[in-house]
Parts: sequence; C-alpha cells; structure tokens
Amino acid sequence: MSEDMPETTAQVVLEASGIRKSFAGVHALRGVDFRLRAGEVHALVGENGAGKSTLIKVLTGVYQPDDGELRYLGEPVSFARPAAAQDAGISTVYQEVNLVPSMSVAHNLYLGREPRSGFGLVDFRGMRRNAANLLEDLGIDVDPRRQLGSLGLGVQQMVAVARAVSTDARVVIMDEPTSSLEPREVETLFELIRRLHQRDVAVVYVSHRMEELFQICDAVTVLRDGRLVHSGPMYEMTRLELVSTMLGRPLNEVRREGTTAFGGDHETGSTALLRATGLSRRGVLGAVDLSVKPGEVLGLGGLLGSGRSETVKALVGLQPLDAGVIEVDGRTVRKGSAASAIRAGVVLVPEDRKAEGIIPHLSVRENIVLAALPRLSRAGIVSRARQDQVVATFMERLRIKASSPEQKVNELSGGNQQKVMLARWLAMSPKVLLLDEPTRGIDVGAKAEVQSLVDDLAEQGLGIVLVSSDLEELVEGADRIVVLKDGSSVAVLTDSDVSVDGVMSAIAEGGTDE
Amino acid sequence: MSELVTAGVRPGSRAHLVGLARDYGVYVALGLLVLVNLVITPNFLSVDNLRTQAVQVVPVLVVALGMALVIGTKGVDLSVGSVMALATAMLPMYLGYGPVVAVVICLAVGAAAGLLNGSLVAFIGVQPIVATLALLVGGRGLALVISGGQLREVRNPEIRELGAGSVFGVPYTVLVAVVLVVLVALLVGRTTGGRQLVAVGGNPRAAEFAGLPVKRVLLGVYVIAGVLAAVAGVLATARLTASDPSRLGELIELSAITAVVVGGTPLTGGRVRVLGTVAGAVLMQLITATLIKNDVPASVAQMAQALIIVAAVLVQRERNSS
Amino acid sequence: MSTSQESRSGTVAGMVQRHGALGVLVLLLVVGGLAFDTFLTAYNLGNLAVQASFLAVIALGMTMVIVSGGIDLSVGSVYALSGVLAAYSARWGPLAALLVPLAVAAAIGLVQGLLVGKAKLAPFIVTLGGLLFARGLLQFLTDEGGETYLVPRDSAFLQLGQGSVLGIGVPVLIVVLLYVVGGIVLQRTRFGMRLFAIGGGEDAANLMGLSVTSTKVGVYVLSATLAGLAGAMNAAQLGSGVTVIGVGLELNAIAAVVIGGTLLTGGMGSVSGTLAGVALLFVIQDLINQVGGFNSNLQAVVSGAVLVTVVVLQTLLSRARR
Amino acid sequence: ANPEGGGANPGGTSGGGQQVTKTQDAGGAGCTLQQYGVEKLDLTKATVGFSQSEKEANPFRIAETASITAEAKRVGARLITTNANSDLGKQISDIQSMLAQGAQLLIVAPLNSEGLEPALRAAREKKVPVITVDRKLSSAAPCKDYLTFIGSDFVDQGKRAGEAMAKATGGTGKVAILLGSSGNNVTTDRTSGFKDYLKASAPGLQIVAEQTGDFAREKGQQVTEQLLQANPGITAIYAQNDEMALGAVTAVRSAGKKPGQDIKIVSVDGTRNAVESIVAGDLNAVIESNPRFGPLAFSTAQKFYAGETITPTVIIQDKSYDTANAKAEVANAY
Ligand SMILES: Nc1ncnc2c1ncn2[C@@H]1O[C@H](COP(=O)(O)OP(=O)(O)OP(=O)(O)O)[C@@H](O)[C@H]1O
Ligand SMILES: Nc1ncnc2c1ncn2[C@@H]1O[C@H](COP(=O)(O)OP(=O)(O)OP(=O)(O)O)[C@@H](O)[C@H]1O
Ligand SMILES: [Mg+2]
Ligand SMILES: [Mg+2]
Repeated sequence: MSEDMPETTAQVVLEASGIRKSFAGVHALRGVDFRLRAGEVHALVGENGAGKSTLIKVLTGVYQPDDGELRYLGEPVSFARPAAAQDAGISTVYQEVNLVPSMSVAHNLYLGREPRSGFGLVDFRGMRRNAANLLEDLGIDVDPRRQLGSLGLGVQQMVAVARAVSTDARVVIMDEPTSSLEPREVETLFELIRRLHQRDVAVVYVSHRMEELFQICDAVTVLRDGRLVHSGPMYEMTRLELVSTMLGRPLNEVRREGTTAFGGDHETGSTALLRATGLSRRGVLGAVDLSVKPGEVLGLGGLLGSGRSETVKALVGLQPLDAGVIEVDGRTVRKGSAASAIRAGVVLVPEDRKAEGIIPHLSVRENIVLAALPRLSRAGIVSRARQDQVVATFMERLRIKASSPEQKVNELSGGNQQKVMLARWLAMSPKVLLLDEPTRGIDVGAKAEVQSLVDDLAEQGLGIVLVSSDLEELVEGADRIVVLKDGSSVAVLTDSDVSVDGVMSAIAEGGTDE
Repeated sequence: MSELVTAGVRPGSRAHLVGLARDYGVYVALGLLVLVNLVITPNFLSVDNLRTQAVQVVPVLVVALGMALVIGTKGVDLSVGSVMALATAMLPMYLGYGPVVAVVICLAVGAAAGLLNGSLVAFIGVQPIVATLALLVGGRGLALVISGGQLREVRNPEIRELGAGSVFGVPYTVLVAVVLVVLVALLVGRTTGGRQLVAVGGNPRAAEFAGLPVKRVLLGVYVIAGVLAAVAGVLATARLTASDPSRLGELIELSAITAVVVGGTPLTGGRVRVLGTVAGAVLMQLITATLIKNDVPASVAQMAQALIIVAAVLVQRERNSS
Repeated sequence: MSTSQESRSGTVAGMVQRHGALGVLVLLLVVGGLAFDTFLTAYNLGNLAVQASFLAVIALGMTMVIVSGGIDLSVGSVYALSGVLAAYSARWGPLAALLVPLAVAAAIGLVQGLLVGKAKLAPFIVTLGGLLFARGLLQFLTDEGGETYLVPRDSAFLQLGQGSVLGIGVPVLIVVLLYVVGGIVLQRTRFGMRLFAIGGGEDAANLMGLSVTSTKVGVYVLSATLAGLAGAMNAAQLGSGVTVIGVGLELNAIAAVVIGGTLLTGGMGSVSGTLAGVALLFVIQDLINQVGGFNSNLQAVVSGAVLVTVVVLQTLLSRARR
Repeated sequence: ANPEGGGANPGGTSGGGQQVTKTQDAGGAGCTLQQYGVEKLDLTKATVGFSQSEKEANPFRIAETASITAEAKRVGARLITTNANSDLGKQISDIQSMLAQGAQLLIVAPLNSEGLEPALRAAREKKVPVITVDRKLSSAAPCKDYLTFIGSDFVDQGKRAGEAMAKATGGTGKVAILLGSSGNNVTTDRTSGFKDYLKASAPGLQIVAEQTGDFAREKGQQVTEQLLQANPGITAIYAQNDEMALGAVTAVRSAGKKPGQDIKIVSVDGTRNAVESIVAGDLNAVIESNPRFGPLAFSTAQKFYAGETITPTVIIQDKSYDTANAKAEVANAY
C-alpha cells in the first residue's frame, strides 16, 4: 500500500503496519497499515464496524494487537496502557465520551495532571481558573464546577475535546468528536484543529459526516471490514468516490443517493397525535409547547443545551416536570411515568446510548426485545420463537451487523448499537416516535437507511419528533420545526422557513427578546 | 445454562480454551476437588457420603439462589441468615395449626422481610448493603425475642419426616432444593421478569428508559430472596429437628455470596448463573467436607478455604478490562 | 461531587443537610443530652471516643476503598491479627510492636490489591479470602486461638492505646490526625482524585491515562495498613493480643462509611461523613445502654430499627439537596 | 398455641441448682475493703452493674443473667445490665458506660480471659469493685484489677469429662472431639483437661479427630456426619457443650447407629435438654457448668462490705449427670 502514497516531506510520527486484532472470533482488524505525518489532519473513515475505533484503541494502548508493529517517532513501541500512549504524547478523544460523570468539568479536564500548589496538594483554585480559561478559549460556555454527568452529551463531548487538546501532544486522535455537536461547536472544533495543525501536531479524525472531512482533512485512510482499502491525500478524492470506496459499491450506484435520503413532505393528519403545552421544570425547561400530527416529522431545533433532550425526555415521563400537560390522542398522559407514556404509544430513542440505551452485557437479541418482552410473552413466559422472529426482522431491516443475535451488544460498533436502539423501539410499533440524535455515529449508508426509514414510518402514519444536531438532516427531514432556546420554545417554522437559515435566524431572534 | 459465546470461535484455540475455563471454571475446580478427595478421603465415593454432602448443602444453596437474583440486580442481601432465624423461630410457634399452616406463615415472614428490604432499596434508594444490614442486625434479635431466645426441639412428625425422610433414596430436602433450582432457572431464563431483572442489573438507567418496571423488579427480587431464605430456614430446622434462632444461618450470607460469585455471577450485576450457583455452593460444601474429614485444624482450614476460593475465581476471571 | 472544596454554602444547615449522618448525630446528641444527665459528660464522651477510635481508623481506609468502587472485608481479621502480632512483638520493643503488624497488614493489603488491581478479581471475593486467611493465620499463630500474648507491663508501646495528652486519649488524637491527613489525601491529592475517578468510572479513568492498577493496589495497602494500625492501637489499649476481636467489624465499618454518605458504588464520599457515621454508631449503642432495660435480643431489634431509621433519614436528607 | 412445648425453665432460682463453693483458693492473702481501697456500701441501696458477655440466647447465658437479676431484686439493689454481644470492644464500652451511669459495684462475665484492662482501669479509677464470674481473667491481679473470681474450673470440667468418658467406654475406643469456638479459652481448657486425663488415666482412648462445632447444634450435627463417614471406627464423642452433643446425637442416628450405645457421647454444660437425653439414653454423661452466679456473687459482695476477707478465687462445685442420677436430677438442670 505504502508505495502508492505520494511523497511528502513531513516526518512520520505514528506508523502502524500489519495490525491484526480479533475478539473471540470477530476479526476487527485484518492487517491494517496506517501512517500519520506531523501536522496533517488524517481522516479515518469506514462503515460502522469497519474497525476504526479498534485501530485507534490499538494505537493508544487500550488493546494490544494480535499481530503487527507500531512505530512512534521512528522507534518501535508498544503501549501497555493508555497512560503509556498519553505520556508519549498521544492524546485521544474516544468515541463514547469517556469522562467521569460524577466529577466536575474542571476535574475531568485535569484528571491525572492537576495543577499543584505547595506540599503537592491539588490547587483547586488554579485548576478551576485554568479550566475556565480553557473553556472560554474554546468558546464552551459551561461552569467548570458543574458535575459533568448533569450536562448534555454535546457539552460533554466538547469537554472531552478540550481535555485532549489542552495537553502538549504530538498526536491528537478524535473518534467521532462531532457526533453530538452543533454547527457552531463544529466550527469551534475546526478552528482548534487548524491551530493544532499550525503547531505541527498530527490529528487523526474520525467522522461519518462527509462534508466535515473535506473541510479539514489533508489525508484519508479508508477501512472496510477490518482491511485497509485506500490511503492517500484527501484532494485526490471526490465525495462520491470516498463513499463508494467506504461502502465497496460502484460509483454509479452511490451517485443516485442525495445528501440525505429524506423524501419530500408528508401527508399529515389534521388532528394532533401528541400535544404538549407549557412543559416546565425549574432551571431546565421554561415553557415548551409542541404538537405532532400523524404522518408528520416535527423537528426540534436549538443550540447545545437548549433543552431539546430534556423536552423529549419529558414527553416520555423520564424528566420530572413542574407543570405542563401532555396529551396523546386527546387523552392526558400521566406525567413522570415512562410506563404510561409507552402504553400510550410514545417512545424515545435516547441520545446517550451508552448511559441510557444499551444493556451492555446482554445480547443483541435481548436488547432489541427488551421493551417488547411483555408483548412477546404469554403469562410471563417469554416465547423464544416470537423473539427470534422480531429480532430477525429488525436486524435485517436495519442491517445490524453482528456476528449473531447472541453477540453481546457492547461488542458491536457504535453505529450498530444505535441501530439496536432503534430496533428496540420500532418493535413496540409506537404511535409517536421521539428520536434524539438518531443518526449519531451512524455511517453514510446506514444513515440513509435510517432516514428513509423515518420517512417510511411517517408515511405509515406515525408522528415523529426528530432532534438532530446535523442541521441539514433536520431541515431535510422535518416538515415543521420547533425552535428551542434556553429551555423554551421560541418559534415554529413551517413550509419555506424550514431551512438552515430559518433555524439559525430563529435562534438568533429568539435571543433578542430574552 | 452458561451462555458461552461460541460464535466463530475455533474449537481448541486459545480463545476457546480461555472462554471455556471462564465459563466452566467452577466445574473444573469442582472436578479437581472430587479427584483430590478420591485419593485422600476415605469412603468418599459412598452413596451415604454423597447424600450427606447433598443434604448439608441445601440451606446454603437455597439461600444462594435468592442471593444470585439479588446480585443480578447489582444488589446484595445480608439479611438472609436473620430471615432464616425468623423462620425457624416462627415454625414451632404455629405447628399447633398443622405443619402446612406453620410453613406458610414462615414463608410469609420471609416475604415480609423481603418486602422491607426491597422497599428500602427500590423506593427510598437506600444502598442494598446497608438496607439489608439493618435486618441482619435486627432480624435475629426479633427472632430471639419471639422465641424467648431458647432452642426448641421440634417434635412434629411431618416436619421431622421432611428433614430425615427420602423418596427413592433422595432426601426430601434435596428434592425441594432441586425443584427450587429448576424454578429459579426458569424464572431467570424464560420469564419476562427474569429478563427484566438482568436488564435492571446491567444498566438501571437504560432499563428505566426502556420503560421497565424497575422498582417492581427490585422489590420482587428481594421478596423472592426473603422467601427462599425462609424456605432454607424451614428445611434446616426440619433437619436439625430443632428451632435454633440464635445460631441457625449465622454467616450464611457470606457463604451464599461466595457460592454465587464462585459460580460465575458477577457482583456488578447484569447476569445470573443459576447452575453455576449450584456448582459454587457444592464446591464450597466439598471444601468444608474435605477439610473436616481429613481433620485439618480450623486455622489451616480457613487459610486453605481462602486460597481455594480465590483460586476458583482466578480461573474464571474476565480477561481485558473492557 | 462531594469534595468539600466544591461546595461553597458554608451554613450549618447546608452542612447538616449535605451530611445526613451529621444531622442525625446532632439530633441524637441533643435528645440524649436532654434525656440522660450521664450522657453528655466529658467522662462518658471521652470513653466513647477512645472506644470508637479503632473503628474510626479502620473506617477511614474503608472510605477510600469504597470511594474507589471497591470494598474491603478483610479489615476485621487484619485488625485482630495485627493486635496479636503487636502484642507478640512488644517483647522486642515498642517500635517492633508497631512495625511488625503494620508490615504484615500492608503485605496482606498488597496481595489483595494485586489480585483486585492486576488480576481484576472482584474485591468482595478477594477480601473475603483475606478475611478467612488472616483469621486462619491468627489462629495458627496462637495455637488455635488458645494463646494470648501479653504486652510487657512496662512497655512504652502501651502509651499508644492508654496514654493521654491534656486529658485526651492518644487513640483519639491519632484519629484526629489521621482524619485530617486522610481528608487532605482524599480531597486534595492526585491519589485522592484518582480514587474518585476510578470509582466514578473505571474504564474512563483508564482511558484518561490514570494508573488504575497502582492506585487500586495503593488503596488496598492503605486500608489494610490502617486496619493494622487500629489492631496495634487496640493491643496497646488492652495490653494483650486478644484473638476473639474484630469479628464482623467490617460490617460496622461499611455501615459507618455508607451512613456517612459515601456511595457504595464508588465515586463519591468524604471522610468527615465517615467520622460522623462512626460516632453515630457508638452514640446509638451508648444510648441503648443508657435507656437500659432491654435484654440483648431486644437490643438487637432496637439497633436494627435505629439503623433503618438512620439510613432512611440520611438518604432522604442527602437527596433533598439535589 | 404451642403444642410443641419443649424448652427449658429459664429461671435460675429454682432451689435445687444453687451454686456451692468447692474451693476457696487461699493462694493470696485475700482481700479486704482497706486493701482494695474502696468505700463501704449498702448493697440494698446500691446501683450494681452487670456486664454480660454474650447474647442471652443459650441456656447458660439465660440462666446466668436471670440468676443475677433475681438476686439483685431480692437484695434490693438497682441493677443495670448490658450485653456485649460477643464484642470485646463493646464490653469495654458497656462497663465504662455503666460507670458513667453511676454503677457502684460491677459484676462482669468476661467475654475473654484477656483484654478487659481498660474497663478494669476505669473501675479502679472510680473505686468500683469488680467481681468476675464464669471466666477467669488470666493476667489481671486480684484485689487490684478485680476483687475476686467466682466460677467453674474449665480444665477440671474437661478432666471430669475424660473420666466420664473412660467410664462410659470402659477405657478403650476411638474418640472424636467436638471443639467449641476457636480462640475461646473455655474451648482450650476443656480440651486440655480432657486430653491430660486421657493421657494419664485412660491411654486406651485414642483421639482420632478434633473439629470445631462452634458450640452450635447444627454445626455439631454437620461435623459429626462428616467425621463418622470418614472414620467409621469412631466409638465415642466428646462434645464441649450440650448443644453440639445433641447435634451429634441426630447425626449418629442418621448414620444408622445408636447414640449412647454404639457411640458414647459425653458433654459439658448440664442443660435441661441434655440431662433429659441422658434419661432417654442418647447421651452417656454430662458435666455441669453451673451458671447461677447471683446468690454467690451478692453474698460475696455483702461479706466484702461487711469487712470480711475475700479469697481471690472461688471455685464452685459442678455436678455431673450420668445414667445413674439423671432422672432424679432433671428438675435441677437449667
Ligand atoms: N470488545 C469487543 N468484543 C468483540 N467484538 C468487538 C469488540 N470491539 C469491537 N468489536 C467488533 O469489531 C468490529 C470493529 O468495531 P469498531 O468499533 O472498531 O468499528 P468502528 O469502525 O469504530 O465503527 P463505528 O463507526 O460504528 O464506530 C465490529 O464488528 C465490532 O463488532
Ligand atoms: N453550555 C451549557 N452550560 C451549562 N449547562 C448546560 C450547557 N449545555 C447543556 N447544559 C445543561 O445540560 C442539560 C441537558 O441539556 P439538553 O441535553 O436538554 O440540551 P440539548 O439541546 O439536547 O443539547 P445536547 O445537544 O447537549 O444534548 C440541561 O440541564 C442543560 O441545563
Ligand atoms: Mg467507532
Ligand atoms: Mg441533546
């Protein structure tokens, strides 16, 4: 492979050759070469389950490769632990936000390298000050004393990025850093990456958002099924070529697909399926009003922390409310009870699948049927046959990639875990489907599948609430958009206002009258 | 029972062997111990001996079944020994109404104890170890207050028969235990509640998000553990032909937890191994028997026990932290 | 995050609410003082403080272990073993009497730490092994518990348990010192931060490049060493190496820690809460004595009931602030 | 609603079982008010503290506490009681707490023969005399740390058990010992007395196993079952308390042998259940350990305050029960 690489003068900082890694029979990496040069921003792409995260974990000492060699700054190395890689100057943002939720933002930023005052004691004041400066520098508006776990996933992701870039690393690796980020934060991140680039720091960048790759990456390595299928400069490729290389499908087949797979507007019913009025909770939600009609996709727009996740959680009783009414089909649903929301046919695919979604040690099958279990049982005895039927249907429909339905769900790649979550709720045949970042971490192919699925479901008469930080996805998918700001609904966009600009200006205007 | 993920694993490969050792570690340890006994212990392979071991393991095993469920939800129940004491204290008091009534009352007491534990854990959010510690401390006291503190001989013929009788050479108590093992295995593997239990233990927050009745599951699990402890109390009383609330079930919580964990159920919850628990309990019983039969002094016996327990979990430890 | 630096509202009410155990303690002290004139006396409280000091020292180590998401069941046995070793070594002078038990305890902690940290075995099982092993070793060294070694009557070592400075017992002073240092270690050092991080999310801590293994090894060594120190202090107080002490002490220590507001699942906790928890346990016990008239069985019932009330109150109080 | 009945008479006051002094050790000079350095006291108006060591959950402890409570009432003293629940630290706190509450005389059933120093020191500082019952403090000094010790001689109990065993077996056989809890000096003493006797006077009795039954019936039963299977040749069992002996009886029977005949069983304690078992033929002999300390403790205290000299050790006379006297003595057992 390396012969095909164009000659560059920059020094190779990190090099992996012939890396193999398998887990109990799953071959995640089957001989991968990877070469990273100083100052370059190197995209690492591939479908869900292609082996990107595994490669990163091998590079950073989380996993030991079964075979292959690692060279850092020209020397053969083998990192026994993540700490070893970090000490050597490799700093990483892992795919699933890996911070300590019970500790404060400042602690998380400086864990393991806390500033110390006399007697070797941790200097909290200094730490908080540094944290505040760092966060401000990166344009992240959050109190460093806040407990990390109380923040939305997007903010957590920015904190993880802040931690990674605040060290004097030679290599910064980011595994899907933007999956929960808003355009504004993405821009901040890119600014950061450009600064790293100027400092000659090498960056590995993983993302399923194609446009981002072309915006900032210099080089690209494509993995498919654990194998290296392409490596070269970014400019040599078009977006379509990249997608076709990733998916391993011919160009013309890929070409037919647009940026998103959403169709046009939907036929919507006339009466609201779900209606929420005056949802409020001190310090979290001000006053949120929204309604969804059958066959409609309602988008929720807003900035990071504007309360979109809180709103959808409230709709299924998972967020306590001080006031507000939630009606389904005209009947009021008991507040604060997930069971009665589900019974009424309102279900939520949560954004934080690690904390709120998957049951890690259970199999794919058990994760899929979890919510539907009572329906698949008779007198409390579960029917295996009915389970298998449901599981087979959804694994095929969503193209879930697992070695078998019995594989543990936490062994799946991030994107496939997300599909399992979708399957869990679709198996409930809901009336209203609330999707919080449903395509988070999903590859282009699968994203299109999910998007067309959403279309299909709407067509079938479901009411859908879509939260997405991918603005493009939001405006293409939604028929109507409710814009939230600081926990209150500030605008409803319809028809031609449903556009990126429309959302942006609604957010901006919503702010002026506060 | 053990859900070995064999998909795609080459038989005989290292991964396969490690997987096997991990999943069947307790059986391997059990096999080794039996071999050792065949060599060093006189009369080990006699029917009488096997029956004795089976009979002696019953109380720990029955308690461990309930414990496995509780541990599956990330909890622990320290009160089981005291619940046994409560059951044994109640039994002779109500034998006047016939053995069936008396036993039912004992089980009801166990259920009530479980309800108390479960409510503290599920509704108030008290951490299981302290919630059940309270009953560990108070429950035995209550049993002694009720019974006046004294051991009482149980002369009821049905109860005595339950403790000493057998069908086709299988003691009744063992039979009861076998039935309970099957029931619990079915509960875990085949019922909605069982699957929900495992989900609650695996990720309570996600279980709540999936709309599972988390509180009801927790409550149920502690109630079952309480009832099973009461059953163990009744069986032990029957076998002893005496109600001894001051001593019966002392420290059984530790033996039960050990049996569960040695049997491959992790204390971190999210998984329940029923057959493993049986094997774990039998392993612990055989260790004790081996040491007694070979007249090992208590000091050495304790040290040996410690080493064997740690060795048994060492064989089946999870590789890789992730 | 309950690191006290994080909280700024310094009001007594806020403090009491943050530390549910402290609130209940204050309540009991007031009620006890009003009800019994022999309760809030310097004499009574001084004695209680000395007697509570051993548990306090042990609970300090337990707090750190629990904050890191682990548990240490071996402390009671290590405590007893260390007492015996201290009494035995006192013949070689006070320094030996202190260092021998500390060294042996630290060694036990090291083995446990390696099994937990490196071999990744469940702390519960590893330290249960430690509990059995240390108790076995103790019996082995004392002729099955029959031999009690005496500290020479004139040994300066006795001061460690019996001495007093300005009317305050040496053990109490040691506790004050250890808790100040312990508080600093837990809240203000990188080691302490690592403990919180590991308890709050072990995988995350590992991925963040924290040395999880060595921190865990360290915390088990620390806990065992503190148990060893408590044992040595106790031997100095008793003037002999009593073999029957420390049984079930681990549960008291865990109870104190958890009542003190430390989460058993790790990641949150404070040593000041633990101190309040220890004090609470002893005050409850003394109040039961002051009320008098309970026979031992009823006492256990009352203890259990009080424990339930306390943990419920504590849980509700600490929850109220969120 | 209790047809089972069973149980024993918990009272310790029944006339027949009163403690009798066997020896008054005059090894030391004895102890007077002046020597001990305490004030004279009228027991009928005094506050007396009693520190019990273990839960009142076995006949011995129940009878012991009941006897002291009853005697205090008879004398007219105000009694404060505490129970250490087998926790030495708690016994120390208990004693200190009773001193804080104004106890003027202490009766202590020590949990352990060592380790009460801090409590004794506190009593000395408050000039409160301490009478220890049932377990002797081995290194504490009489007339300084405590006034006197009243109780049985456990070594002697072991010896007498050996004697009874020799008589029951005819002097030959294979014996298994069911030990009490480890670390308990009662266990140690009852073992050494028994072994010494066998070595000296009954060499035909061979000890084939020694395993702990923790003084509990269930454990006694389980251990016996294991031992009988591993050593079918066992012909006699020495149980260090009655509970374990009664557990052994069940075990022997379930092994298809006749307790009392095929396998001789001797134990120590003298509880009602055990003596009844002798009558039934299941046990061969029981050496008594008399728990009724009340009268002797109070009368000793009264003598002390009356100015008499008190000997440092008062060993009580323990009975022994065997097939010859069991029937007649059942009523006197506790
Ligand atoms: N711990 C594990 N045990 C078993 N299989 C694993 C484990 N981790 C990863 N795998 C498997 O390895 C393959 C590669 O996974 P990886 O996470 O590297 O994919 P990815 O390229 O990062 O995908 P995504 O874009 O969805 O994050 C997948 O098939 C996955 O199921
Ligand atoms: N920048 C911030 N500063 C302080 N608090 C924040 C910030 N961002 C989010 N939060 C808090 O995080 C919680 C979660 O917000 P929520 O998840 O509902 O927002 P969101 O619009 O879905 O954004 P996200 O994309 O982060 O999920 C809220 O309680 C909010 O107060
Ligand atoms: Mg990935
Ligand atoms: Mg969100």
